[in-house]
Amino acid sequence: MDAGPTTEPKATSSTEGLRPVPGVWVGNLRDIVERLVGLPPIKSLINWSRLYSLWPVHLTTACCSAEFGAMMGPRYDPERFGMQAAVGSMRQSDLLVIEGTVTKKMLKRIKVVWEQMPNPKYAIAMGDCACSGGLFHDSYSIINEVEKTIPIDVYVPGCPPRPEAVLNAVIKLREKIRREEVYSK
Amino acid sequence: MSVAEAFWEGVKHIFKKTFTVKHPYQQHELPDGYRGRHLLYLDRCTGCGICAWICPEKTITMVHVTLEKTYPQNPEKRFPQYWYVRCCFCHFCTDYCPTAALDYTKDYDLAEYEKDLIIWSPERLSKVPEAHVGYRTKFHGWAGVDHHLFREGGLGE
Amino acid sequence: MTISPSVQEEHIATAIRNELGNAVDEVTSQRKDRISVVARKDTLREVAQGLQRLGFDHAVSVSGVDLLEEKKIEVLYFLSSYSRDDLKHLVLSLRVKLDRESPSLPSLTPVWESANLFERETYEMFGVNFEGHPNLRKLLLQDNWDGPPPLRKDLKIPEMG
Amino acid sequence: MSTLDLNVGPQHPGSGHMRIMVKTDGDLIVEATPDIGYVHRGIEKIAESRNIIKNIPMLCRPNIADDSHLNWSYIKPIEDLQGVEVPERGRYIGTILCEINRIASHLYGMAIMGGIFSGHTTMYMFGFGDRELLLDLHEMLTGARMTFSFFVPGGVRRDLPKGFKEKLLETLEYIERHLPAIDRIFVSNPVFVQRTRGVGVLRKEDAIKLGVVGPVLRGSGIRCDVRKDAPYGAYDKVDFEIPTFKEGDSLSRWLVRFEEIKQSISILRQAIRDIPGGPIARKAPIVIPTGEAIGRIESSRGEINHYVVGDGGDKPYRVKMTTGSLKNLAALPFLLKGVRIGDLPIIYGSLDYWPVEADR
Repeated sequence: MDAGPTTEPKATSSTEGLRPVPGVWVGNLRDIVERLVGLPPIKSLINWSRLYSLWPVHLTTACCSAEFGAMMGPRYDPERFGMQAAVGSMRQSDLLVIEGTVTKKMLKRIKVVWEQMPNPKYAIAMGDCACSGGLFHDSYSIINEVEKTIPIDVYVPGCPPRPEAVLNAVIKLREKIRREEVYSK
Repeated sequence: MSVAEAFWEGVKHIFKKTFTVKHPYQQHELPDGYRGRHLLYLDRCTGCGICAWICPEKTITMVHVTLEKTYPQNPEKRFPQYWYVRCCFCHFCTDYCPTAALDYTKDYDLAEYEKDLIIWSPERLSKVPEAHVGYRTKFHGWAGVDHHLFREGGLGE
Repeated sequence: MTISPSVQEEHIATAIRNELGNAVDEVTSQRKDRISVVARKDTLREVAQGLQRLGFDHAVSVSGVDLLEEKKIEVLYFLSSYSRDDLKHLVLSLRVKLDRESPSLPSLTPVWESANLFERETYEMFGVNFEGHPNLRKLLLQDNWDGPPPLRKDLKIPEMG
Repeated sequence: MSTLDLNVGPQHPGSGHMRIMVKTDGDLIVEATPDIGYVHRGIEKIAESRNIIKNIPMLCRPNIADDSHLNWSYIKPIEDLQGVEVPERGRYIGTILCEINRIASHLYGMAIMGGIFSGHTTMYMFGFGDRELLLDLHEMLTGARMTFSFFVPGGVRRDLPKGFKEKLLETLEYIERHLPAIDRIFVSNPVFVQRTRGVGVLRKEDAIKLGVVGPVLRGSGIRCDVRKDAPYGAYDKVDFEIPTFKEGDSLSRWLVRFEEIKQSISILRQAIRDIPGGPIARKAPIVIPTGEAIGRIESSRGEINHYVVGDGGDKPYRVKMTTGSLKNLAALPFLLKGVRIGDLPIIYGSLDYWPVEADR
């Protein structure tokens, strides 16, 4: 049930817990761990390992999945970046690529998938429709702003975007991960 | 027996030339006339707004820019501004432009962290990318007279 | 290009008239490969069975048109044939006009199984009730849709030039 | 007898975003009910609010792997209503684009079925790798990989670029050379054949009754193809055959696609040889006259019809599109009845179902 360390309430004063008390370890173990992994070498090691394990969920919401499939294909081969071919289980994945239009009927399911993914998790909005509604922006059955439900890290415009454009978005996301704090998510 | 044949066929492919383009370091070569982002020639645009009219998704808004330079053909300095998260790259705007002020480029890398950064102002659109050939001018003629969408479309009459 | 109907279409139109007699109002052919049959609501099932006897064995599509000015909804069945080589090039439209307030007509799914999904779609998009349809449920819309049937002209979406 | 309800989708390891509600008794499927509409975008409604040119990109989006066929099928009834005749060269270029697209789409379908639904990753790589070369041809001709918006009322948007003929022939030669490799790895591979032969049999009578189209229809032994029955474009000038198979199982549906690729290569060779000179487009007004027309196009997933009603303005009064996937969906519950749950992915994949096309 626990989706990650951040969902638990933090100790009120984290610095107090770390104050050295002779002979006894007093304080919240979580705070100590948080402090320890925040140190630069460990932090960069963890971020580096996250960089090379961006596994996307296989959630196709619309037609951009064709180009996502082409990106997974032989010419572009994102496994060079540690991006494995899309996996069926969201419990094992870190990356949600919203591939196209999000309809009102699909939104509930996307939310379920997103909540089932363990932290840290990232989302890329692929294609015009996922970013802003695109060609169908005045339709009665689609969601124009998916970022109200799912926090989006990178927006990739295009209808559909070229596989290279998606790869560039992944590279942009990797830059973001490299810079971020371990427990920021 | 045919299992072995199939297996052998797979093994043969190990020794073939790699098909993968190592993307950030190598680029797949795009043909002329690839429909990437638009290029705006500020010295040709008259600000007529046909591009904004033909756009299927309200990507284009006509904005007044505050540039120091003056443009004789466009005294009001009214130029198109693109919001690329809406653009479907159909390039009807380019084909319908009566003065060939818009052109195709091979630039497709438009991803950003924030949605608002994907708004392309006329100044940003007018930057000529590397290895640009001027496809519209080259193949469809100067001032659009050569292009059937404008010449023979219902718009001219 | 309006290509005038050939002798063959006239021939088939005559065959339909002979087969169905008074059950159809009108059999015309305005364009090459297209035949239009206008039927009434009460004789629709009879007309459909007659057309099936003539060889039209599947429904290509079922569509509705909201005729706002006439206050009618027109339901069209597009029919064609797989089993008869001389009918393969044809698309026959069987059309019936219904009252716009409470449109209903006998379902033709018992005649053509292939009309099943299209009738469900027309039901949810135009609110047309198909009497005797085995499974008249929503097909495409979200579960909690509460507006008017979407393809009727009552539902307004922003106009664009 | 107790049954177990299973939910397959909308998020599932295969491809596509539709839900199949499956009732199983042990390993056997008692009943399967497809639940579609997860990508219903209401484009028929939006089409009524935009003019005919603006509708072009939107009405192609339901199937981006098959873009040119959807595009042509929407333009054809409008041209019929306007009374515009497309020049010969325009029709040839349209035919060339459609056939390249058909090969690409069939390779996509085969890659998805072989690669994802039956777990042979090699087929995924073969299909997508070869398809990239065809997408390069698309790029060269139209400027886009998949979404061309290439047909406009009156003709096509661009002429054949310089060097296109040579590149096309070169690519076709490569594809033709590579097809035997696909044949050796899959078609005659007993591992694949045993998973597909005799699975999901759709007999001829049932195919007619359910009104399926495209490769599914021809896999059941019915010789029916709009390209032959009601020729459009330049299809009446080229010589080709319609491959059919009598068995009606998943393998024969796969083989129809395989054989159609060979036919498309032959069509392309003839079309590029015979293409005449002249203009590529004619003058066409931007209004749609009063009247109605229905167009028929054979796409790679079956027959597509656009029914267009005009009222004299620049916007269509009504556009109804009927696509191959929705028609083939009717066969899915029928085929799934009584089979084992392990065969579900194979049968689903063999229909080459494209959910967006069915939901529109």
